[in-house]
Amino acid sequence: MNFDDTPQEAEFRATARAWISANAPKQYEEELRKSSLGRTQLKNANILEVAKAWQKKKADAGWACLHWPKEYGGRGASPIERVIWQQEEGPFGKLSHMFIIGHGMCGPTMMAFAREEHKRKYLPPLASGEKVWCQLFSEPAGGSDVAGLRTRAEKDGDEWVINGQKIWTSGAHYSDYGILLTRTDPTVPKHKGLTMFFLDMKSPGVEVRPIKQASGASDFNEVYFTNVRIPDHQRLGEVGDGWNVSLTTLMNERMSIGAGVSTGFPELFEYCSSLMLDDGPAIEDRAVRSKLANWAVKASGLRYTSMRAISALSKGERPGPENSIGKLVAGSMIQDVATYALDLQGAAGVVSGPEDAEVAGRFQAMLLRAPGTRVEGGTDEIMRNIIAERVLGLPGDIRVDKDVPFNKIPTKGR
Amino acid sequence: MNFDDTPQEAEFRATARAWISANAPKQYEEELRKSSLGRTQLKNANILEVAKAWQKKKADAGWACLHWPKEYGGRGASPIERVIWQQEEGPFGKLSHMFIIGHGMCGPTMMAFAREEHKRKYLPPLASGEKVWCQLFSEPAGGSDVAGLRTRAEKDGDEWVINGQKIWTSGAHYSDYGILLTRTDPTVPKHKGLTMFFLDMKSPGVEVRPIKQASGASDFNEVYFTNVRIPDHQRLGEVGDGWNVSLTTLMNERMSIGAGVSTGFPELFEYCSSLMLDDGPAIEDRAVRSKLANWAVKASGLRYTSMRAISALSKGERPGPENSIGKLVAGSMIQDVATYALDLQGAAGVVSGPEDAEVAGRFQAMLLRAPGTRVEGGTDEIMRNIIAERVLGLPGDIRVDKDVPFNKIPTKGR
Amino acid sequence: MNFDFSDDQKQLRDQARKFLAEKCSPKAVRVVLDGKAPYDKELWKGLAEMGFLGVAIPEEFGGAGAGHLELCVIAEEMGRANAPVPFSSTVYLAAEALLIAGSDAQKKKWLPAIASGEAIGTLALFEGKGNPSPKNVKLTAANGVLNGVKKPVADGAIADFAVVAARTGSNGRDGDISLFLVDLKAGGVEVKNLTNLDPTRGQAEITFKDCKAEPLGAAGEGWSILTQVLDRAAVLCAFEQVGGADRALEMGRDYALDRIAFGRQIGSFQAVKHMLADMYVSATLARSNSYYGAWALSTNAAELPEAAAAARISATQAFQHCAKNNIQVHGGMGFTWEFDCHMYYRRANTMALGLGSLSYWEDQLIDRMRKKNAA
Amino acid sequence: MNFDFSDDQKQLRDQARKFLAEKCSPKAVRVVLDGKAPYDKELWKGLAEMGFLGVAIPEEFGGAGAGHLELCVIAEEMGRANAPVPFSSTVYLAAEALLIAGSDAQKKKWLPAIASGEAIGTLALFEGKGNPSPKNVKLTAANGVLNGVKKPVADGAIADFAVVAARTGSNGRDGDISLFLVDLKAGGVEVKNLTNLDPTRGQAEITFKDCKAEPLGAAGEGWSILTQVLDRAAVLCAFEQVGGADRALEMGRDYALDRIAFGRQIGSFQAVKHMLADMYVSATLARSNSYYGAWALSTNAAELPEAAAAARISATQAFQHCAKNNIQVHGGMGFTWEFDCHMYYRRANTMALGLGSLSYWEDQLIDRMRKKNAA
Repeated sequence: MNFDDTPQEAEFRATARAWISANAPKQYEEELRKSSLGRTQLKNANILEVAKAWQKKKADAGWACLHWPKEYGGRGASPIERVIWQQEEGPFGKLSHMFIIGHGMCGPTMMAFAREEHKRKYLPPLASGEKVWCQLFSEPAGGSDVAGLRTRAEKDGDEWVINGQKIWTSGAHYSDYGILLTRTDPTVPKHKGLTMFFLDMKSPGVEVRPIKQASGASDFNEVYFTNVRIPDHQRLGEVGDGWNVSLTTLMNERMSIGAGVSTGFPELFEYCSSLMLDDGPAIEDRAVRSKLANWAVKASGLRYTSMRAISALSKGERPGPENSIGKLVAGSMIQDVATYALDLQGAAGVVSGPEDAEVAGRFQAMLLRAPGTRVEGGTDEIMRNIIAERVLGLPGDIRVDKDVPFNKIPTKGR
Repeated sequence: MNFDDTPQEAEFRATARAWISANAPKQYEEELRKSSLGRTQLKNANILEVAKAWQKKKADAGWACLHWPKEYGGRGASPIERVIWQQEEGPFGKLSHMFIIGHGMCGPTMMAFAREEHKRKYLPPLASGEKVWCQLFSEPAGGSDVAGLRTRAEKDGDEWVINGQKIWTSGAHYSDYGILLTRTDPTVPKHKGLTMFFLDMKSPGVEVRPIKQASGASDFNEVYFTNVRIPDHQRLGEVGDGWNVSLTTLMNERMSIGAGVSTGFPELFEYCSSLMLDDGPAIEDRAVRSKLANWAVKASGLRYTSMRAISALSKGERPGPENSIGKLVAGSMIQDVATYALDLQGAAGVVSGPEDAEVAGRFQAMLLRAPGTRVEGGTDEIMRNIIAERVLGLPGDIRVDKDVPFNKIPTKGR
Repeated sequence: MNFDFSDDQKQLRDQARKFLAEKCSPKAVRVVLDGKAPYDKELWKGLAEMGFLGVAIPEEFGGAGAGHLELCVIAEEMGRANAPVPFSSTVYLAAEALLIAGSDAQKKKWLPAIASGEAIGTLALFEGKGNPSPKNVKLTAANGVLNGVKKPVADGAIADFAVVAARTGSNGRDGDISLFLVDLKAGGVEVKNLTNLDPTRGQAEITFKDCKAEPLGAAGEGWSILTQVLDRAAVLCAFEQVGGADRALEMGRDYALDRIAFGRQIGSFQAVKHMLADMYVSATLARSNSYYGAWALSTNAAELPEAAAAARISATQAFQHCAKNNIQVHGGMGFTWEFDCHMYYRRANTMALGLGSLSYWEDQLIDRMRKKNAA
Repeated sequence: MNFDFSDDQKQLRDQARKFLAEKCSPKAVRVVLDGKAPYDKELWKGLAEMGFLGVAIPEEFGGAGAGHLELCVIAEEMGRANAPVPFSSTVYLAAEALLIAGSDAQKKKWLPAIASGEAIGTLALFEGKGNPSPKNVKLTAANGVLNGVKKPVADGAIADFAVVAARTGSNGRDGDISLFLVDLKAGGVEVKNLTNLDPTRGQAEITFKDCKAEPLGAAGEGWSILTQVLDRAAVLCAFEQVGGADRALEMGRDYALDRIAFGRQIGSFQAVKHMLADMYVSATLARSNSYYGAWALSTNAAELPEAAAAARISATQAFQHCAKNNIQVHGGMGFTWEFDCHMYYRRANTMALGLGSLSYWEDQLIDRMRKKNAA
C-alpha cells in the first residue's frame, strides 16, 4: 500500500507537470481554485473563450483527450495517465467543464458506433475543443425513465425527420453537434423502439432555449425539433437499437460526473477555522466540531474511495458502479453543508451584497445549485437502485411497462 | 384553544382521581414511574399478580375497559373519558401491559363478530383481567405480510382442525384465550382464503414456547398447533372473510401501540442535567445541547400530536392514521437516544453492574429493546406506507400476489 | 381539553386561504421574485381591507381586536401562499413591539396605520453576522440620536418606521440595550437594498446618522422587550413555516400522483412515497409544536419561552426539509425557475435565519428547559 | 499509486476468512455469548498456530514479523467473524504498547508469549465514566506500587498481564502519567467480572492494592505512549468494525434475497433496497477511511493521528448503522436471540465505546486537523 507512482507514471507526471507549468493560463489559477459548486466563472474574461484556447493548446501539444487513440485527436494514454494528468492539471481542469459531455459521452459513443470516416472527421475537432458537442437524451416526459422519451424520428427516403423536444441539454446553446436519442417505433415496448443519431446543431428546425434554473443561472437548455432532417448515415447503431447505444453513453456519464464531485467540506472547514461566533471561535464550539467531524469523514471517505478506484485503474482493472456513491453522498452533503454555513452566519446568512460575496454568497450559490446535483446524471433514488442492484445484486424494481407497447403506456397519473 | 376540561370532563376526572387515590397500589408507584422501555418489572413482587389484582379492583368498581358497554364488563364511557382515566391512572397504567392485546384488540373483535351469548360469557372476565387473551396472527412466513399466513384450518364435521405455527404472540404463556387467524382455502388469492376463530389456549394440541429476544428477555412466544379442534360456533365472521375481520383488530393494534410510545427523551434529558463530562456539565456542552434540542422538539411534537388527537376524540371525531407517526418517530429516536446516552459515558457505557443499573443499565436495556419497537405492530416501512397511502393518498405498492392463488405464490427468494 | 383552533378560527383560516389563492397566485409572487416590484402593494391593500393586518391589534387602535390565535391561522396561510408582502416585519415584529412597549401616543400613531395598510414597520436588530444578543448591538443612542448600521433589516427598504435596538449603556448586561422608534421617512437614515436569497422578501442595510429617535419602552428595558417580541414572532413565523411546509408537501404529493415514469405514478415507488411520508411526519411534528406555541402565546403562559423555541426549531426544520425534498420529488423540473419549488426553498432557508439561526434557538430551548426544571 | 492491499495480503485475508469460517462459526461464538466459556480457547490456540496473533510482532520476539497491513486484514476478518477472543486487547493494545515502549527484557518476556497464545494482555486505562484523558487517571503509582481501580478493562478477567496507566505526578499535565506492566497472576489485584452489553467480550473491574508493577517506558511518558497506542488501536479496531459492518450488510442482503413477502423478495421493495444501499455507502466510506489509516499506520506517517481518528469515526458509524439496519431488514426475526443479528448489534455498540466514545474522537479529529493546518 503506497501512494508512489511507478517509474513510468512518475515520468509521465513529470512531463505533464512541466508542460502545464509552461503553458497553463496562470492568470486565472487563483480564481479557478476558489470557485465552487454553483459558480464557475471568471471576473474579467469569458470563460468559454479561455476554455477553448486552453483546450486547443493542449490538443496541439498532444494533451487533449488523453485516453483517445491518436488518430482521433487523443494521446493513446492509459487510464492511469489520464488520472495523473487530471491531478496535475488541477484547477485548470475546471476549464474543461464545457467539454465534459462531448469528451466523456459523445466521443466514446461516436467511437463505438460511428463510421470510420465520421470518426476521422468529427473526433479530432471535438478533442481540440474547436467543436463542442452535446447530448440530447432527456425529455420532459422522460426524467429518470430515460427510455420513456417521445421525440419521433420517421424515415423519409435516405433521411430521418425529427420532431419533439429535449430538455436538460448542457451547453446546447454553444454546441456544434449533438447525439440524439429518438423513438422510431412507438408500437413496441419502450426500450425496443429507440434509435440514436448524431446531428449538426445548426440544422434547420433546431431551436435552443435556455432553461432558467432555480438558482437563476442557465447552464441547461430545452431543444425543440421541428421537421429536422438527419441523413441516415448519421445513425449510430441499428434502427431500434438506440437503448443499447445509449447505455454506452450513460455509463460514461455516471463515471465522469462522479469523479470530481464537490462536497463543500473544504470550504466549510476553511470558513469555520477563522469564523468567530458570538461566544468564541466557531472551531472551538463543540456543536460545530461534531458536525465538521461527521462531514470530514464523509469527505475523506469519498476521497479515498476515489483513490481506491484510481489504484484499480492503475492495475488495469475497471472501477465498478461502486463509484456511484460519490454523487449520492456529496449531493445531500453539499446541501446540508451550505445550509449549515448560512446558519453559522445568523440572519446575515441570507444577504449577499458584494462585500459578502466571499462567504454568504459562496454558500448561497452552493445551496441553490445543490438540488441539481441530487438529480443530474441520475437522481439519488436511481443511484441507490444502481448500488442495490448492480453492487449488492438485489432485484430490480417491478417493471409494469416492460412488455407494453410504448404507445399504450399511460402518460398522466390522474 | 385550551387545556381545560369541560364541566362533565372535570367531574369525571375528579371522580376517577379520587377513586385511584383511594385504591391504587401506591407501594409500586415510584418503581413504575421510573421504568422505561425494555424493563417493566417490579423488584419485590410478581408484576402479573399485581396487575391482575389492580385490574380486578378496577372492574369491581366499574373502572375497567371504560369504553366498553356495561353488559360486557365496561362502563359505557366516552372516548375522552377513557383518555382522562389514562391520564389519571398515570404510572399504574403501566400495569395494564398484559391486558393491552385482550382489551385493545381481542375484545373489540369479539364485540364485532362473536355471538351474543359468547360476548356475555367471555367479555366480562376479559375486562376484569380474570382471563387473559392473546392474538394469534403473525407467522414465521408472514411478518409484514400478515395475510401471507399458512396455519391451516380444515373443516371436520362441526369442528375445525388447526395445524400450523404462530409467532410473536405476546403473553401466550399466561393467556387463557386467543383469537386466531387461519387459512381455510389455499387455492384462492391470499386475502380471500382466511377465516378467524377464537379458542381456549388450554385446548389439546396447543404448545407455547417462549422466544428469547435479542435483549435476552422473553416477552413473546411461538405457538404451535397440532390437530387442535375448534368448534365452528367459535368462528368469528364468515368462512373466507377472516381478512376483513382481522382489519378490525389491526386497526386497533396500531392505535393502541402508538398511544404511549416511549422516546427515551425524558430519561436522557434528566441524565444530561446532572451528568459531568470530562470538560464540564453535559448540559453546557454545545454538542449535547444541539442533540437534546433536536430530540426535545420531536418528543414534544409527538406529545402535542397526541393531544390534538385527544381533542378530536373529545369533540367526538375519530383520530385518523396520522397517529402512525408516533411509533415511527419514537422507534428510531429511542434507538438513537440510547446509543447517545452510552456514548456520553465513554467506555463505561458498555458495563452494567448493579451500581450502574440506574444509568448504563437503563439505557442499555433501551438500546436492546428499541429494534423491536421499529418492527412490532408494523415496521417503520409499513408505517411509512400507511402514512403515504392513507393520509397522503399515494398509490399502494404494486401487488404481484394479488390475483394469484395462495398456493402458487413463491415461498423462497432463491 | 380543546387543543385545536375554534370553528371561527378555522373559518378565518379558510377565508384567508381563499383570499390568498385568488390574490396571491404563484404568478403574482413572481412579479416580486423577478424584481418588478419591491412587494405586492395590491395584496397588501387587500390584506388590510380583509382586516388581516390588524387582526391582533385592539379595536381602540384600529384593529379587529381578535387575538393571536386568529393571527396564527392567518400566518399559516401567508406561509402557504409564500406571500410577497412585509407581513412578518410589520405585524409580528413592529406591531408586537408596539403592543408590548409602546406608549399610548405611539400606539395611536402607528397601530391604526398598520391595520389600515398605510404603514409598513420593521425591526432593526442585526448588525451583520451573529444571533440576537445584547453584545451584538453596537449602534448607539445618545440624547435621542442614533448612530450606527443595521443589517440585514427585513423589508427595510419599504418600511415606514423601524423599531431599533440601540446601545445605551456599557455594563455588559442586558440593561445596556434600549429600543427606539424611528420614522424612516423623516431623514437621518440611508437605506440600501441588499441582494438576498429570497427576493420575495427584501433585505436592507440601514445606516443611521445622527438620526432622531424616540424611546420605545423604558430605557434599559430593550433586551427584555426584544426577547418577548422574538418569542412571539417565533410562534407566528412557525405558523408561516408550517404553512409553507404543508404547501411544499402538497406540491410534492400532487406531482408524485401526476407524474408517470417507468409506466407508473412516481408516487407508487417507495423511495418517493417514503420521502413524502417523512415530510408529512416533520410537518406534523412542527404543526403540533406550533399549536402549543399558539396556546402559550394566546394565553401569555409562563411556558411561552420554551414553547416558542420548540415551535421555532420544529417548524424551521420541517419547512427546510419539505422544501428541499419537494424539489427532489420533482426531479429536474423542481430545479427550474419556472416551477415554484425553488420559491419555497428560498423562503424556507431565509426564514430559518430571520429571527436568529437554528443553532441559536437550539441553545435557547435548552436554556429555557433548564430554567423551567429549576423553577 | 497502489492504495490497496497487496496480493499477498489479500491472500492472507482469504486464509484468515477461511480459517475463521471453519473455527469460528456463529455457533461457536454462542458458546461464549451464552456464558458457557469466558472466551474461545480453542480458537485462540488456532489463531496462534496460524501465526495471526504475532503477525505484526518482529521475528526476534517470536512473531511473524510481517507488519501492520497484515494485521489489518486479519483484524477485518476477526470483526467479520465476531470472534469471541481477546484479540484486540492483547494484540492491538498490549502488544502495541510493548512494541512502542517496552524494554528488551519486557518484549522478550511477553511478546513471544502473545504470539504463541500463552499470554493474554490488556490495557487498563479507564476508571469509570469518561474518555481517554490524563485527568481521568486517578490510580496512583509510587515506588513501583499501584493503588486504584480500573474499570472497565476489556478482557480483564482472562488477561495474564496488563498495561496500566497510573498517575505519577500532579502538575495537571500529560507528563503526570506513566505506564506500568503488571503480571495479573502475581497477586496484588482483585478482578471482578462485569455484566456488559456484549458477552462475547468480557469486561472487568480490576482493583490494584499495593500491587507491584514495573514501569513501561520512561516515567512521565505514559500519555504520549498511550496516545500512540490508541491511534494504532483505532485503525486496527476500524478494520474489525469494517469487517463487522460488511458482514451485517451481507446478512441483510442475503435475507432480503431469500425472504418473500407480498409475493416478492423483500429486497425488491425500494424501502429495503435503499436501506441496504445506504448501508453499503457507509461501509464503503469506512473501508476507504480505514485503508488510509492502514497506510498511515504501516508507514508511521505524520498523518496517522488524523487518519486514525477519521477511520475510527467512520468505522464506528458504519458498524453501528449496518448492525442496526440489518436487524430492521430481518424484521421480527432479527430481534430474536436465535438469529445472529443481535451479536453484531452488541459488538458494534461495544466497539463504539472501547477506545473512547464517538464524541471524543470527533473532537480529536478536529484538533488534529487544526494542528495539521497550522503546521
